[in-house]
Amino acid sequence: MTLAEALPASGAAPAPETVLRVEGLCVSARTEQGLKPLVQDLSFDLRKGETLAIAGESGSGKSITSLAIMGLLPQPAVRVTGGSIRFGQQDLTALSEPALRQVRGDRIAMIFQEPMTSLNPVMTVGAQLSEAIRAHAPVGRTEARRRAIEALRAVRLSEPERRMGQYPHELSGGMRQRVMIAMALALRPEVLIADEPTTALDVTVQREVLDLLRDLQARLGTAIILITHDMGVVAEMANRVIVMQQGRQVETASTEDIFGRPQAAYTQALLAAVPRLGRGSARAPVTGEPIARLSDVVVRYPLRGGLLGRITHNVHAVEHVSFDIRKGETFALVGESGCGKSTIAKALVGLAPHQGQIEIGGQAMQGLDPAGLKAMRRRVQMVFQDPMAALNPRMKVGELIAEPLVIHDIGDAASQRARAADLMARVGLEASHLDRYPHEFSGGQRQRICIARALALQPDLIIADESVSALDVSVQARVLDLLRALQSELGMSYLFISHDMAVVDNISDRVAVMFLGQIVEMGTRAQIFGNPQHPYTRRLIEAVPIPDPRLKRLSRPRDASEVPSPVHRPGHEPARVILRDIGDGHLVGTSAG
Amino acid sequence: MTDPSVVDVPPQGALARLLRRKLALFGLAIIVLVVAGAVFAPWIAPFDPNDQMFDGLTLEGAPMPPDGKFLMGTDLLGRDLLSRLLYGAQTSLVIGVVANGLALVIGTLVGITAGFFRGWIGGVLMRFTDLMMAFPALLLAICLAAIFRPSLWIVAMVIALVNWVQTARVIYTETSSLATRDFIAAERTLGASTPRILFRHILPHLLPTIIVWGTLGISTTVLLEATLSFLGIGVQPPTPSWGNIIFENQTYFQAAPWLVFIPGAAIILLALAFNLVGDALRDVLDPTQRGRD
Amino acid sequence: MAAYLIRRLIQSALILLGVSFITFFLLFVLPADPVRQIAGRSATAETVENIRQQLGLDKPFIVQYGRYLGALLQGDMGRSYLQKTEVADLILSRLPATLLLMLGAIVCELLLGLTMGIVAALWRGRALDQTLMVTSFVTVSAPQFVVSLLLLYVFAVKLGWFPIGGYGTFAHLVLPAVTLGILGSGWYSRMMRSSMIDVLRADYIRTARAKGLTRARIVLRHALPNAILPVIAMIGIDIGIFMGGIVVVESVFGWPGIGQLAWQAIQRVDIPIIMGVTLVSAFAIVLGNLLADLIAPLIDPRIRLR
Amino acid sequence: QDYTPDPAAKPGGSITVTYKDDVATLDPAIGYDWQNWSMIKSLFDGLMDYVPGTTTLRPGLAESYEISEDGLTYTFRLRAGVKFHNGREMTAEDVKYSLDRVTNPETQSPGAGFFSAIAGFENAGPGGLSGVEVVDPLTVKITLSRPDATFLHVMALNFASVVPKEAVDEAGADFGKKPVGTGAFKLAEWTLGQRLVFEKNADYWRPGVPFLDSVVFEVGQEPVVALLRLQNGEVDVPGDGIPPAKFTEVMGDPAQAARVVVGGQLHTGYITLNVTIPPFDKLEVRKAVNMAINKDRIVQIINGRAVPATQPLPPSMPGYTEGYAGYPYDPEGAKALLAEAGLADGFETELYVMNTDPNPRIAQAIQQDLAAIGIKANIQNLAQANVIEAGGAGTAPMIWSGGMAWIADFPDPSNFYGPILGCAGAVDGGWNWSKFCDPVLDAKAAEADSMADPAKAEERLKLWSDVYMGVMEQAPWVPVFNEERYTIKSERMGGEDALYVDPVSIPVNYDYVWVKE
Ligand SMILES: Nc1ncnc2c1ncn2[C@@H]1O[C@H](COP(=O)(O)OP(=O)(O)OP(=O)(O)O)[C@@H](O)[C@H]1O
Ligand SMILES: Nc1ncnc2c1ncn2[C@@H]1O[C@H](COP(=O)(O)OP(=O)(O)OP(=O)(O)O)[C@@H](O)[C@H]1O
Ligand SMILES: [Mg+2]
Ligand SMILES: [Mg+2]
Repeated sequence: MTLAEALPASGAAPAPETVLRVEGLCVSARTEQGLKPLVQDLSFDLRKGETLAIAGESGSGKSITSLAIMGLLPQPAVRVTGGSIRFGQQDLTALSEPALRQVRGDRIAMIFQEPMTSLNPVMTVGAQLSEAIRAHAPVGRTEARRRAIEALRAVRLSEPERRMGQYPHELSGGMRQRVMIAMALALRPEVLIADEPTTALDVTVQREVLDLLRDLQARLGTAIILITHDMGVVAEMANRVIVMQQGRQVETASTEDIFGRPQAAYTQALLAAVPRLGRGSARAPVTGEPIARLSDVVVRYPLRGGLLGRITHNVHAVEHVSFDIRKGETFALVGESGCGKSTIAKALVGLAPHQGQIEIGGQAMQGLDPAGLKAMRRRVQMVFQDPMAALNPRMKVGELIAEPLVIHDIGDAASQRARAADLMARVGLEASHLDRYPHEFSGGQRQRICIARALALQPDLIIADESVSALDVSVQARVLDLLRALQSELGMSYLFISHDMAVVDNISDRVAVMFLGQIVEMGTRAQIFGNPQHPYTRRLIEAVPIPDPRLKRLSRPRDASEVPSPVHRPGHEPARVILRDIGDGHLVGTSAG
Repeated sequence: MTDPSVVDVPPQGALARLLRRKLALFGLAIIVLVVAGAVFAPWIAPFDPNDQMFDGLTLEGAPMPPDGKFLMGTDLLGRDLLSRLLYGAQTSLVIGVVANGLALVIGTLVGITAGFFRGWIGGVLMRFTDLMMAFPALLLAICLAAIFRPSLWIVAMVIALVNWVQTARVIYTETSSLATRDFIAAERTLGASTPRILFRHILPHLLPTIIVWGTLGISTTVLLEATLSFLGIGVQPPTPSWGNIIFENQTYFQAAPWLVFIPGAAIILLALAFNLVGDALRDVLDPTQRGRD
Repeated sequence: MAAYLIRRLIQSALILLGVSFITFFLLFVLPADPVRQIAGRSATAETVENIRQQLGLDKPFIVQYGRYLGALLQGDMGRSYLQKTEVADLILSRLPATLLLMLGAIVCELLLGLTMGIVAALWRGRALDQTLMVTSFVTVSAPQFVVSLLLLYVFAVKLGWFPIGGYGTFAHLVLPAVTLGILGSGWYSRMMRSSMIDVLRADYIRTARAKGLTRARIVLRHALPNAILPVIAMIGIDIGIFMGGIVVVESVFGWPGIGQLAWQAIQRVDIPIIMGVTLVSAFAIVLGNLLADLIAPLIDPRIRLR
Repeated sequence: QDYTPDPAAKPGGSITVTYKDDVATLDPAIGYDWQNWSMIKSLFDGLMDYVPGTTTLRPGLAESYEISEDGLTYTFRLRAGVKFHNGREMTAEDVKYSLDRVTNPETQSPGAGFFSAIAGFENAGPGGLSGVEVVDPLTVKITLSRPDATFLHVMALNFASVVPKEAVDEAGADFGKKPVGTGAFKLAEWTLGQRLVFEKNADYWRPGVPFLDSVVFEVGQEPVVALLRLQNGEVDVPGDGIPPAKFTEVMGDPAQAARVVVGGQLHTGYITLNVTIPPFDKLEVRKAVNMAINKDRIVQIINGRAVPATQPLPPSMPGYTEGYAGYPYDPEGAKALLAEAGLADGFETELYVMNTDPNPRIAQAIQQDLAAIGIKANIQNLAQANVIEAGGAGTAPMIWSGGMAWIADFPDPSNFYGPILGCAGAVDGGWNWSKFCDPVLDAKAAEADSMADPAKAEERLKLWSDVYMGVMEQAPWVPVFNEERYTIKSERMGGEDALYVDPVSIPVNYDYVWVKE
């Protein structure tokens, strides 16, 4: 066990004051089969002003640990079954609910994984902030409001006064996460737990949030527990790291040691799986037939209003996009949230009304009758971002995989089931699990199920819309490997949509960078990553955290500006980006005057 | 590579899991009891339900309270209440289960279609639903029943035709949110036909709502039937139904409480039983609930 | 917003037009002749015909409907066949009572139903929850007449806390409103319970707990507004159910509302009154739905009026 | 005086009367239900009137009258100094105006037909009745086109009430809401759907009456609740009577039973057998049905609040045939009759009934009795309007009359014949639901009605008795029972019992009752 060696090492450091001490923590869940341990024998110290990262694959118990500290475990199903959590003089595990309430928010604050849903949708930002302040400090409304605005200013949110009156849905993901941070830090807690604070965010936004956290920590001296599976983030932020696997701590060391001299085999595997920029294996350029061709595709969503329901605005989701995907190629589409990537994917499978021309295998999609559309759908399949959401939770996995066969009336029930079993095996799952339901699988497994389903019809093109973004590194690596293997075996093409530049660098043949519905740069992987021309492309690449603690990056001036909006009045169009070939098919956009 | 978080639940039939729940079992028992009572009424009922017995009334013409001979007392015409309840179960089951079920089916169909097709079909269906909602149901029932000749099945149909509206509204709202879920989009990209999406994928998710409205609807439809028969369009006397036994005797709740509270309890119990079974069924049929609870 | 309102109002007007047409048609085909009742028992055939002509009931359906509509647009709802009074007067004199009762009933319904639903959700699966569930069934299944009389008997006759029926003061309102509230609370409590259970699982509730808020604040300030959204849509539906259900409560409590008027009119096929009451109640329902749709975005800013 | 009011009676006080249904109208030309009948009686007066608590005629606004030898001319001498509630003195012009008005088709009076004997009735219209003449301001002469023995009763009907033209013109169609008459009370307040208040007419022409300062009518009250309020001392007379559900309770409590007044009323509950619908076209069948009904049992079901009936006329009606036992209850005999008619196996038919308690119960009892002789009668339990429709159209084979039953408009045997048993009512839409039409009986009835000479009263009653016996022979009806009135009053109500079961003023005669204090 690595624990024995790890503990003295951290203990030996000239310890400033320890604010939180976890000793032998065990958390278990009650199930039909009896108690199931979720976290076992976890011990660590948290010192003033330091950042402790907890890393590990999905389901390893990271969130449960943080919830245990906050006293927010989903009682009575899950509870602490052993150990102690010492915070100052108190043992948090023994505190009553009212006593815990005094601690929560005031002395230990938490930021949750999902900024989109962690704020109450029906309360203004201001109300939620002031409320947190007034819950612990005996101040009046105006004073609370003043402090709230101050907190918003501290997290560098533009126009804090106006934000106070806005509702969460009026803010972007990054802004919401800043509100969460402001809320957590408004009362200057001693400990801040950040559970995957940036996983759901764009790289550029992630960068801003991380910088912000670091600045605030430097200013306030808060101790941070940072939970993440992104080793890049760990490298950049943490002083010390705990690596967890299956509810146990497998290694604890300083960040330098973990990255430089990983001891446990698991840690080594984890680090190996981390996608890194510039590490992608070079592949011969693919020169096959185009399997899909988009020419001048435009997708606009009308926003209606007024008495007669006339169109008052258009969302210019995709503007004049042209590219083609060749047979056997992996074509990547990158860009920030909302830039229109998914919309392109939807247009390709006929889910979004579009103008311009989309051809699949030489056949235009527009004007197809339902039968033709159905036939075309056999050739293009899509793997969605969130595998849990994309699988009907009430169907067995076997049925889900056989679904396309049933729909297209291929084979009888027995052969469909056999094919499903075959596909399960192909994506590396046990055929015996055909009768399970989606929720009985892990995220990575679910994504494999989606892939198996997409493979069932042997399509020419698979669209992977953020298919690996939600997965943790090790699983992500496995899924990417699987995709690569299937491609070389079956010769299919991928449209790979992602905002993670490192992943794209690892898998793609060609890359298109999108911004506000338009392609601003397009070229081979080498061209884009080796010689990025467009400033937006550069910004994307620079924002990627590098999983190497030695490469601490300098804080850059941050811009808190908002992303320009794709919404325009009818008749107004965004300035069109003209793509110029700067050699070897490397297209770079310049805005037309 | 098995994920540790995968809980191994021994696969079991839905029925077996249903039977493990005590409350569901209790509900099931009541339903079975009522159905058996209705079906075997001719054999179990101690008296002819329509026999206005001479000794069923006091000399002043008051009904007899429960005693050794009339286990649940007699009604205002000197008929045995127990026998009437047993026979009345036939009517009330038809109304509560068939009519209410039919209303549920219509409401679900309308709601699901309107919620799924946002275009003019949805618009027209929902405007029609709004119209029906604004329309006094009782009046519609009266007119429909006056146009047709009242019979149990006509009444059941009439009740179905006026009662689907609320269900349609609720199902509509839920369907429209379900329709935007990813797995529905996924299903479309697979080329699934619309009926397949509607019935294979969306419908199962509506089950909890359908169960809630369905079970709450049992007692309201049984009582509605009584109102209708009072207006001359329900089942005609002397055919008993639980609703009209209450309705006929409701002013006597002090003078002859058994005539009101016994059938009232029967209706509540039946609705409750269906609810218990429905709730359990919902949990059992919802695979995401497996291993939790 | 204004455009939305105008569009909705036009829609509502069309719905009312539809309701009036269908009602008129149904009454037209209904096998009961109002003229015979007006004419009385000793009337001769000529008298009957004479009255029929005077009332225009001998005209084809579409002419009759057109006339009715034309008069209606000028604010004339006609004169009751049997009560010989302007329908508008009859309705106007009774409408305030019904609206008051409706308001009181909905307040009671919401107070009772929502409280029961919230409590059941918070104590989910415990005995309290189960008791409340059974209670909700009892209230949904209870015959109105019996509940009304029972409450009247206990609280007005025996205990003397409230007047035995009548109209005028707040004390008169309490019992009928509470009765309707109890009868309608079952639906709300069930809706609220399931909605609340969903909301309590939401991430933002966890956030609220992490802030160290008290349980009461979490439930009332954070969970309730979110959970109440589906319930608000229900209020629109409820007004419809309510309009159908006031007859009994009004007559037991001697409440001079339009329910009684409607009931008598239906029994006697007094067509102008039936038409008038139908239109008024349809109007109330349409308005209720509109209000529900207007309130929802006040609570949930994400809902845009389109 | 023809009537001496209770010597103990004291003026003053107010009583509260409750009703379930709204008061329809107080226009005497239109009001025709038992609820507004007595109210109109207190607001208006006609030329004739009844001695309180009895069916004996007495002069009303007419001080005296003369009948010509041939019985065709009635000359009424009006009381002088009678004032309408608006203060104007009543004159002969008003009498003529009122009669013209009620017979004018535009008025849509349901009672117009009662005046058909007046000359010029056929041409009645805006021009008025030619048979009514104003002789001088206090004398009216009415000429009949045929002798009518019931004419004085007709003049006592509400329909013949005297109304002031100017008030009618002013109120227009709303006269029923703003009544102005000469009656003992005047309308002080009418809150639609809630209450009406009658206030004492201080200028009433009958000295000494009314006693009460005011009468408050509260409407929209469930009978059960009204009784609870009575028990609580808030109500003096529940207008809808004692609800069946409370009857045993009330009668079982001596204190309450003591306040119940029982009396007969001019009412018969009967089943009509449609003689045009087979097999009721067969006399044997109709007789069989008559013999099949167990009337005692039905009376028991309504808690004994009636007496079994033997013939169309109620016992308190002049012309009632004493000693006639009617058809006996004899199921065996009934079966035999059915067999005779070739229907040994019985048949299936329908029984229409109005849907308010206790009528559906009575119908079920009838149904059971019919089943005993092999007749399967399906019950059609409908709203009043629908039953009346089916009855008028002649599509209903059997109708139980309860709830819509005949309560006599005036205490004369003729009142039970014309529209409900005569040929005139047997047309489509008529109220003769049996569609029974016997020209011979009709002729006899006409003859009886023309015997206007008071001296021939006995003979006339005999003739009527014969007519009804003739009806019974043909058995188009099954007379089932004659309902009795049970009026419960509060402790403080005074006045002799007859006032509480007044045959023409239901539930009480407001003009003569008083309150103890
Ligand atoms: N309410 C619960 N009841 C039972 N088991 C639970 C519950 N919540 C979580 N678990 C289990 O606890 C384990 C640890 O979960 P946890 O959320 O801590 O993982 P994690 O490390 O945060 O993963 P991720 O990176 O996906 O967030 C998982 O196996 C999960 O299935
Ligand atoms: N149905 C729709 N109606 C109106 N606007 C829409 C609709 N769908 C998408 N949009 C808008 O179109 C734009 C592009 O959306 P899209 O989903 O393609 O972005 P994306 O690049 O996939 O973002 P993400 O990385 O967040 O998935 C966004 O501004 C979005 O709000
Ligand atoms: Mg987690
Ligand atoms: Mg997307």
